[in-house]
Amino acid sequence: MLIAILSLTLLGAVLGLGLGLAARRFHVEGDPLVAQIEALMPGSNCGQCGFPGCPGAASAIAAGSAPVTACPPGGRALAKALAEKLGIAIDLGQVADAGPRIAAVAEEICIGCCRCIKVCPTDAIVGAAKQIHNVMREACTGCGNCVERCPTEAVTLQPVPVTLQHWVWPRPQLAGA
Amino acid sequence: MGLLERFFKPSWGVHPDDHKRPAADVPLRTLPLPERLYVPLQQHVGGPARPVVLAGQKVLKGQLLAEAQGNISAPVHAPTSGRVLAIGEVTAPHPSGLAQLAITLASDGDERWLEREPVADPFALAPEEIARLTAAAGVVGLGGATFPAAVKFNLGRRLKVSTLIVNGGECEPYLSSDDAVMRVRAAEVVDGLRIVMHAIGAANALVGIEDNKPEAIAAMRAAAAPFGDVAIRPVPARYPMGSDKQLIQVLTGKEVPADARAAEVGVLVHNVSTCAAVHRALRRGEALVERIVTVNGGAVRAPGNLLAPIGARVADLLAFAGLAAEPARLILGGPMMGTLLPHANVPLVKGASGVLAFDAREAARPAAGPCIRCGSCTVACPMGLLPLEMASRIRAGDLAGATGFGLSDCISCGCCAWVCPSHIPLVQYFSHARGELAAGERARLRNEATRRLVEQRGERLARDAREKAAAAAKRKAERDAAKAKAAAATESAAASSAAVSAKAVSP
Amino acid sequence: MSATVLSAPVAAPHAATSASVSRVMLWVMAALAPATLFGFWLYGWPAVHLWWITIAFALLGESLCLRLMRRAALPVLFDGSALLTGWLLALSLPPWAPWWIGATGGFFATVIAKQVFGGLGQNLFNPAMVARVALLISFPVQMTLWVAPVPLGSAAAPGFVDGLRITLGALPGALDAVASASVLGHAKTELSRGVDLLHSFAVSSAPTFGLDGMRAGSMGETASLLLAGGGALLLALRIISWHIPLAMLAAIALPAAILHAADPARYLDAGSHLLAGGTLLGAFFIATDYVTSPNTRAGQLLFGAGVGGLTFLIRTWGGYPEGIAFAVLLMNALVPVIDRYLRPRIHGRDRRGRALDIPDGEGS
Amino acid sequence: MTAYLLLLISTALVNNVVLVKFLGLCPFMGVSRNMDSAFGMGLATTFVITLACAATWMLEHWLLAPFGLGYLRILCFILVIAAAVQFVEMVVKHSAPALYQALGIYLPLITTNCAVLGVALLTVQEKMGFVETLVYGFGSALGFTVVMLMFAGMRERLALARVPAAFAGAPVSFVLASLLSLAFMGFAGLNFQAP
Repeated sequence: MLIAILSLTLLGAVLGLGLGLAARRFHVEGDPLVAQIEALMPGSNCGQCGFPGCPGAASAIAAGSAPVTACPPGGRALAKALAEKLGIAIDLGQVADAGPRIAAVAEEICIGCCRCIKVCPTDAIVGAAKQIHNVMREACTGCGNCVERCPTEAVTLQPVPVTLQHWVWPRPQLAGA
Repeated sequence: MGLLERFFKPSWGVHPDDHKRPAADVPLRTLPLPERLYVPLQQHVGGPARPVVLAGQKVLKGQLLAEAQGNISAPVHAPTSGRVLAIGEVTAPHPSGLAQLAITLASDGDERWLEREPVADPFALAPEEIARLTAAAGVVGLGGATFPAAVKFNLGRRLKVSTLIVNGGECEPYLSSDDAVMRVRAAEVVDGLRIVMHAIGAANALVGIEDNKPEAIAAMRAAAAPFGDVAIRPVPARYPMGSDKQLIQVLTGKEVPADARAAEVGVLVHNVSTCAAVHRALRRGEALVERIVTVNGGAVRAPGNLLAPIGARVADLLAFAGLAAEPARLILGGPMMGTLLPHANVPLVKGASGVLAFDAREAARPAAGPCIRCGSCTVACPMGLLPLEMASRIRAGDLAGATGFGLSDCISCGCCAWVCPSHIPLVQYFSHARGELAAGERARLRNEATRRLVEQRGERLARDAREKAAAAAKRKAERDAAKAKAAAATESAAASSAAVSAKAVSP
Repeated sequence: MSATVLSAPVAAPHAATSASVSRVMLWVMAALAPATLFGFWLYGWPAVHLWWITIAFALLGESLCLRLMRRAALPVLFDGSALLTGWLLALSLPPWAPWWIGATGGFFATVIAKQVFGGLGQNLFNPAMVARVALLISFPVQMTLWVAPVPLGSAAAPGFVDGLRITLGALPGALDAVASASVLGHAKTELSRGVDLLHSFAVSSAPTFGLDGMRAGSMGETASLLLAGGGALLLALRIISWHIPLAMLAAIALPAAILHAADPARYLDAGSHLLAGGTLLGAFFIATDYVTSPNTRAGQLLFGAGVGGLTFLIRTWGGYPEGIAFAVLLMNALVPVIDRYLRPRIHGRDRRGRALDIPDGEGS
Repeated sequence: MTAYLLLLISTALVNNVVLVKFLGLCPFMGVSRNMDSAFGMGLATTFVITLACAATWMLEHWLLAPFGLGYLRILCFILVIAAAVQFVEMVVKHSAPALYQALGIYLPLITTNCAVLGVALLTVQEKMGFVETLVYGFGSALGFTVVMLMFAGMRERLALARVPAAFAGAPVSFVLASLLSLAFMGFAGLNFQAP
């Protein structure tokens, strides 16, 4: 009995000591996953996901408490990238994605109230009080914050037109192959 | 690379029926000048040209219509004399059928040239000057790549290229426009290529011509005979012999490293038609406003080569050559790499070496079946890729996997899809994947830009808040100071009044 | 002027080869036909009946699966792949095997080994060999009962009706009358009984064999010359390349020759290994199956050598007299690994996929 | 030397842990989606099995058997194996974070991988010598790795196939595993001794 207790104790102690030393030798700092996910996010901190900005959403996605499809501006492409990063399978069909969209100001309705300018996370709307506002297409992320704030519904999200430079060959649709 | 490579000798390429004759043997004809010409602003790789004419303006043949914009760009010139009707969108010669900006010209039928300034002795000019004149004439690669020729001259000179390779391969079936150029304008080609040699500082030139063009070889040999540094080299007819990398390997044995330019291994490739265009740009002072184009295909009644102005509609060319049947498929370029045209009302561009109108029999394609992994595509691929593996991954949506199999090295030559017994549209899979990857890259760049904008906004808001706080603090300080002053004043006033009252009282 | 707008853009190339999958299958069948006809002649009507029953059930399995998946059955059936699978399986069966062997095998081959994986081009194992191995393990007795040659027209040959009855199992005893041993089976049995090869092949009842193929064996494997001729036809038509057959035959013959020279009493000679069993059928028609073999030349050499080596291993030291089917399946399983590590060199890159160096002295 | 080589072949192929003895099926199905992680898993398991075999042999012969503590065998073995797995986990997390992420839960689960304990117990049962034990353990692990690699390769290809909906996912993988097992039956009865 005593020998059994002694040997088990000894075994435990030796293995424990070895592992303790190894843990010190092979120590790994922090979780790099959150940073990697954050790098994939749009970074506009628009808040449509319900988290306080992209870093918050990134940590929630890394922890598994938010789905990879949480980010509406990121759309299907982001969901796919995140799923690949996390090694999970998702059904991309459920992600609503009507293609990229950007905001456009209807000049005849805009009253120049400047409210949209204040909520734009990328300063993509230019204009001054009592002046018609305009959207810089390159900077707009299509987050939709301005659409909600516009008192006259002058701002709408419009699909980005396809040009020769952006046109992509469709994937062959084949019955047999 | 020794025994192993020799044992597994490359057997790339395919041998499609070339269908070049009888079109190649028909004498060159000239397209009657169409009433309207549509000159697209982008007919080259790089930035689109910027218009320098206004609607309604009269122009002469060869006059600058739009100037080059940016480092890699090329100008376009008026293909005939007449009046600018409009600067607007026309259907691009592109499978998508999307529109592109073009200058519409109404010809006056006079064909009056702008004052031309020929160079008597181009070899007396500095290489930089040749490049400048070539660029000003709007010369781009006429083999189909449409890369601005002068940019390549400068690159070749900078990288000290020793050998100029002149591409007379024309391995695409049906096409014979380069063949026609070599037969009809052999002297111009040879003179042009010698000017290019001077411009890039090359010591010798090799002209690779597929051995199925004996007339062109003979004409070129005769034209090149006086020049010891120009060698005419017949190469076996095998598609894609006219591809830069393959032609370089066959002629010089050099292999261009992936992601590198040919100039980095000491060679530069120019097409025979490009050389002829360089000759005209310098010796005659003529801008690139016309080209020789093959009109061929089963639906064409009189196939052959036409000298046609840039901007003529494909419909004009087909109407001149005559249609034997309703075309079932219209192609700009060759059947292996050419682009499908949405309809015939698209303009002829500088890079268009052929217009093919296929009849129903030629256009018929068996339905695609499943891949049986026969490996024909891997044997045919001139780049040593595994098309079947790439396509199966792209079909499953695994673009990264396809990239891992060398998607970026694919030259879209079409050998794999041609040879596939299951008729799988492999090239379309690859084009699709590349488009998606490019779109992803654009999205990534956009993401980064957004991030920067957000940071800038954050900084701006912080600065605003700081400034506001500073201003508020300042105002507060001022107010306090004023208040203190006032308080002090009242106090002193009170004190004085007290004093006064005290005084008043005291006595 | 026509202004037809196409609904969906089609990418280049706008030309294609005249080759097609069904044409490839037809040529393979044409190459198989002489050896098959010889088998029919050699083993009589039971062999014919087993042949068509196997093919019929292979086609039945295929069409049933396609029906269940609601895919159009006819174009797939006409590509000839299921027919070829059934055909190859039938050729690898004992010629007088009962009908349900062929039926189960044909069905198993197309359903379990092929359609479950997604049909043509997606199966990972050679369907015919999967079926053969499954049959061998499930019905070892029926799968190792060989008959001595009873050529059509000879006295011992059963007629059309008797042949059908034999195949349907209604003539018990008919088989015993002509039962014989295959060369490999005889060698293995005698060796396990402690009789060495020098003695076991010296007795008069031992199976004899030469190039004429007049011996006991599977339906289509004995006609060595006709099989080699068929293989040569496929090689000439460039339907198959020489890499797999050559590597496989060499990998069987070389160790056999070496070991036979060292100890002729224990090891069969190279000639027997090459001619006996399914070596030639396997080398030209089974191992060369496009779907289940590597897609690079180097990989094909390795694959062929693997099939040959494993065949020799199983034949010589294993528990089964014949190892082609097992060897093919084992190497099929390795194909994805081979394909991954033996890739062709990309133009402008080295074997590991890195861009070639820009040579010194050229350019800047 | 020849005997050890034959033992290696026998344990790796003829008596393959996964396909013949049906041990270690959990990682076999779980981490065989791609070849890299399958190979990593194979290496990790190889390391653990070989180490565990050596350690358990010493434990058995120097501690358990001399003191008659046979009843503590499983307990002690698991303790050793768990420690070895913990160690491997640390090393993998430190040196190959991507592999660590790919292996996920299956890495700590090597502890309960029946192949590891099974092989260790078998070596005791067969009363093998130390070197024999090592070869046996290494051979088993080698067989495990080879089969993992084969299976992962085939599953990678399967992921690109149009598998019928009824079989997509796990079912077709099990069919595949059974066919692979069928192929491995070819090694049955492999005997290099003179008959």
